[in-house]
Amino acid sequence: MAEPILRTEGLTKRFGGLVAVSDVSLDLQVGEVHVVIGPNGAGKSTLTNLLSGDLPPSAGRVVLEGRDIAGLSSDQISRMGVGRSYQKTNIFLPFTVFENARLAAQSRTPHAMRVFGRAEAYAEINARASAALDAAGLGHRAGRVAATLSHGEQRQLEIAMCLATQPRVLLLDEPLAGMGPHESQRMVELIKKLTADHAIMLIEHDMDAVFAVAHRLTVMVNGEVLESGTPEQVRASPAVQAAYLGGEEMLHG
Amino acid sequence: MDLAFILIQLLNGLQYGMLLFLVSSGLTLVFGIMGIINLAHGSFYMVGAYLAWSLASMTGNLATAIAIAIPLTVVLGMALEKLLFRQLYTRDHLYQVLLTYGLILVFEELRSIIWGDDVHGVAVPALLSASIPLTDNLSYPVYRLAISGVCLLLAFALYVLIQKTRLGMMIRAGASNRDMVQSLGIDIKFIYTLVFAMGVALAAFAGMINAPLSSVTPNMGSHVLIICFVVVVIGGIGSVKGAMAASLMIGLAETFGTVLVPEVAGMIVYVLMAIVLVWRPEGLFGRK
Amino acid sequence: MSVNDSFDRRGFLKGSAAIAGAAAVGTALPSGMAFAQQGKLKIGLMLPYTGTFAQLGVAITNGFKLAIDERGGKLAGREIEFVTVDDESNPAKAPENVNKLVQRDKVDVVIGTVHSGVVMGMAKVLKESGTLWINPNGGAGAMTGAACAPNFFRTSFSNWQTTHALGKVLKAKGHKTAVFITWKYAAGEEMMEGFKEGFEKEGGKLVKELYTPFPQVEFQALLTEIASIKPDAVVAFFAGGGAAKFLKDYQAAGLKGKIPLYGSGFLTDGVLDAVGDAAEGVETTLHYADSLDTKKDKAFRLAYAKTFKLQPDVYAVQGYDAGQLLAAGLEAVKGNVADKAGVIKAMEAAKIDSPRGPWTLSKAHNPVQDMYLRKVVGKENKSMGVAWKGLADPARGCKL
Amino acid sequence: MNSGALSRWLPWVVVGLFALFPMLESTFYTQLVTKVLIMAIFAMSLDLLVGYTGLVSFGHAAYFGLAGYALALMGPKYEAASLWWTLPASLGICVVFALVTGLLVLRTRGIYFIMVTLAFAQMLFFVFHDTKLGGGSDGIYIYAKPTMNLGETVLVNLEKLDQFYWLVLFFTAATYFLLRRILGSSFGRALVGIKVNEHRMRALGFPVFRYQLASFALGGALGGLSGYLAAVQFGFVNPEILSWHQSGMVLMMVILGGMGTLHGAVIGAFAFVLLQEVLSNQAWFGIAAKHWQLAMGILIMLVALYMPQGLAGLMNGFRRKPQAEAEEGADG
Repeated sequence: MAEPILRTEGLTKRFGGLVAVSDVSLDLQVGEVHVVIGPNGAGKSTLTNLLSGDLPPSAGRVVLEGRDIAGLSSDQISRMGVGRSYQKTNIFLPFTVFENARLAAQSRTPHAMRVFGRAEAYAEINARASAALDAAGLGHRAGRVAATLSHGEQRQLEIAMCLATQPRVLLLDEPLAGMGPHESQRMVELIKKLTADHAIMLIEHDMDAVFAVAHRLTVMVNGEVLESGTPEQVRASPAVQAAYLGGEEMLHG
Repeated sequence: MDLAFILIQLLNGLQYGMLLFLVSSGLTLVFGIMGIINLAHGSFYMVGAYLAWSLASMTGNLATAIAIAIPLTVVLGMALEKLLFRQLYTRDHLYQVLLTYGLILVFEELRSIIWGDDVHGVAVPALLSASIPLTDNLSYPVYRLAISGVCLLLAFALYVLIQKTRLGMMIRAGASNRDMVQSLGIDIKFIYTLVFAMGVALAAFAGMINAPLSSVTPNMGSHVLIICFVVVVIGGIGSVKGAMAASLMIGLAETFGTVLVPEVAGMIVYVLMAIVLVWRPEGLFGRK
Repeated sequence: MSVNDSFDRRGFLKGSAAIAGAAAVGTALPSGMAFAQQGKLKIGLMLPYTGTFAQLGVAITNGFKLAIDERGGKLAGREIEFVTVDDESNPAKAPENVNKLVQRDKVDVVIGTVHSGVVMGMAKVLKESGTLWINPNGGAGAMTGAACAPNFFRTSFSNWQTTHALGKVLKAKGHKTAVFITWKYAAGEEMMEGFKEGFEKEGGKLVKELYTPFPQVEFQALLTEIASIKPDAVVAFFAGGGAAKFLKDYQAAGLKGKIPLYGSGFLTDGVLDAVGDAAEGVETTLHYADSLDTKKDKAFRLAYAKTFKLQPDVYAVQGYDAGQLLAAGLEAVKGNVADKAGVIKAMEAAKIDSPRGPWTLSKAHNPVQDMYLRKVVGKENKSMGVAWKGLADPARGCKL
Repeated sequence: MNSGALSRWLPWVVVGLFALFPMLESTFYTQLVTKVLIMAIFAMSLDLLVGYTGLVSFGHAAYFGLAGYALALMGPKYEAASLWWTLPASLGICVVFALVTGLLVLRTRGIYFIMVTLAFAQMLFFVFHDTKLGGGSDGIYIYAKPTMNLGETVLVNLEKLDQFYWLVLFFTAATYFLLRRILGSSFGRALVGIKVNEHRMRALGFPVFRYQLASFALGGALGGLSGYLAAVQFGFVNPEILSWHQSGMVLMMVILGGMGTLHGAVIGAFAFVLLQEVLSNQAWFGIAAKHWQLAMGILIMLVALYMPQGLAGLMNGFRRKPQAEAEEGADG
């Protein structure tokens, strides 16, 4: 097994007396989709926030390529190559689709703080933004104001912005939420395509999609890891079966 | 300064703090719970004082004047909420700043037209006009102590109202999530009208019972406005407890500041606010 | 106080040059010509009509207009056109506001204002324009001190004057130590200086200067300090609402009757209705008092009350005298206001028969006037006689 | 791209027309418009913070006053100081003040930010009001206007009204075009991004704090520029120029004109002054003019209620959302 690009050790987050994430250790590797599932309130989104730096962990380590990044701010972690999408669409609604992607692309260049040149004058930023939009299947919408997109398209834009920052680790928080079957299918294809050169952590409820893309599966309950392994191992796990009273349908919970 | 005088200054500071709480309590509600930046808070305070003065000179009795004036200010508050503020809840805070800035000008001019530009005094009610001797030459006015008492009562009542009653629960829920409360079938519009009217009435009430102490003057509102914001912000938005703590802190800081470092006394409150907010950006008792 | 420093030489010369030029034009005209048929005389009133000092602005305007009405609505035979600007007592807008009168309306004379800071802003502009200026209130020392100019006149007082005579008064009462309490701002500090100088000259000792930030009206801490210092007397300057509150607090703290309270006259002016008996017996010095019982004062008060349905106050007197002073200046040149040097000369020499008693101008164009000792009796600032005959401001730094 | 061409050329035309103004030979109106242009710089500098970076500062007068006092206190007392060093030095002081306070205030958000900026401005107010440093509450004079010489030649004579007018117009136009340029740049786009969705900007890897601090410092410097010019114009500074009323007034100008549009800030400055001039005009309103603030207050309330995009929005006939407008405005 190759060295994981990102791993956590005993990652814990407490909110007052509530333990939202408890002693979670997992790893992500390039070429692999690591899916985290579990019922609502299991701590999946909190886990994502800990990895992306949106929240500081209470205890434990987050190691990115050998460096402990726990407690760094989200922009620092982002610049280290960890990109994330949000469960609730989190884009710049008043801007055009292209500007959304362009801003994301801009964050990765030394031009970012340039004060005089026109923002659109940087070919490589524009190219990266366009590429990200194309990859997410939004190339034809570039000129639209983001607020006017359909829900599914906004989810795609969310991913496109994430891609435009050229991350090596992708943290995708329920990218399929609220999507129609056709859009979902396209997203699954996109995730598969991205797997080759990204390490992906995916949080998802749609089990068809989960089993379509997952290389590894982690089940979280009450902030703890219940089981982790290949999809087959997890499916066979007595603990998971017990917790979910034996039906994989229940995993939708 | 000997110990006795240090203790008296301590009393002064605490008493002044109570007064500040009284004056800012209405703002705690409107600003803290409804999230409205109300620059006209000082104007309501002024309106209260002028009402107390004009009604007291008509009826000859401050208590009667207050009893008549409070319903008037509640009505004023409800009308303002329904006519003006209601339209701004979903908009940026800046529009509230703009609207209430306009209101200041309007109230100040209406005051000038209705009541003139004179300085007026309201007599301290005879029952409370005594003073308690502290040292050979210094005594403490009973009315000030009475105000402190009213202030404590008010703080307690507000605390109970917000923390312990069903209405308070709805208010708190409405503060954190308007849509959710609405979907529970609670008439959020009515609650907002009510809370705003309470805020106006509290500001005016402060002006009324403070009138015998402070005298009634044009622009008295703008003098208290900023300090009220400081109280609410230091205390933490939406916290009655915080407002009380902040009031007492400011009261003590100003009292001892004026005595010990008069050169920079004017700055002290703001230095205090800056320190608190840099240390705890959400205020002493604010929610993160 | 940097405004106490003298104006730069250049600015000073320029101002003088403007006057000299005007004088040359004036004298070049054939003398004795009647100017009554010239256009209207334009008078600019820059006073507070909104805000804290609105009341004062109105009183001054009334007094000024009364003086003109008494002359048949004309000055030296010339019709009057008034232009008013509300200065809002905002020094930040002062230069801009006075500029309206000087540049836009091209007034012949500017009357204003109440607020010291605004006065300083006006001084800057009027120094350069050389426009005739009569200040009917704002007591900033610099106006007739370091920043004085030939075209600047004041018919009220300098802050220094209002408290200087108190030194003598306190000495006469046998007080050896005193505490001065006021707001921390320029007027308060100037009054403190005026008192300190007067009191120390008499061998008294100002043991402590107490300041509270302007316009803060919470006095409890300082009253406690006064009680612990136990001076022979307390001297205070506050005005308007602050004065009313201070008087009431002083009484409520039990200090009244134990440590006698004195003050600049503004402490008890215009607030007696508001403070009940809290001011009873408080003694102050000012250039005006109630019940002066002179013929001039009686006539003035009657006329004022009849015209405006209001009782006059010291501000009305100052406004009235501004009108009288201007009349004296204009009559000497028969209404030819272009003869600025002539107007100035006549005004400098004028002996104003004021309701407050006769007064003349000092070299620096500030009134040399009697300071009355007044005592609050009932709702009156009753005159107890003259505390200082013909008190003149030292006009430090004025090179006139 | 009709409107694009318009937005490119119109400002130049306006500047050109303004440049002709002193030809009217009205001393008063030249001075008045000078003052309003100075306020326009002030309003634009605040609009950068409020309308583009989402930082609602309620203490912007601090910079206006600080630069004015800097000029008053730095120069030799009775001689003219050179603009070449007093202006950069005054702006430098503003930048330092912005950076130091920015480090602290930018930790807070929303209402707290509004209040902390107010707190720092009030502290400065009391420094100048309560201490003798700057002449106390009566203020201090700047006896001689700064010089602007190149070697022995007088480049601009600030004593001359029209020359000073043109200098102020130059600075107003320069501020406008500079800000337009900056807002169209990568940096400026990031600022607007921060205003719209600060959280997302951070997740995209933008060091948000540094951007805000840079914007805060730039806003402070430009605010200082306006304060410096205002101090030069009348040669008088008073603590009132950094009071919260002054901060409130410039905020009114920005909102009245239309937040997030640079030309809106300019329009707001003109409208505000004009309104006051008209409403307090006794020749037109007689006795009622005494209560001009009543009419002013009602108008302000109407704007708050019914013209959320301010006067600039009114001109655009509510066609576009302010943000879309902001981006177009950034063309150029």
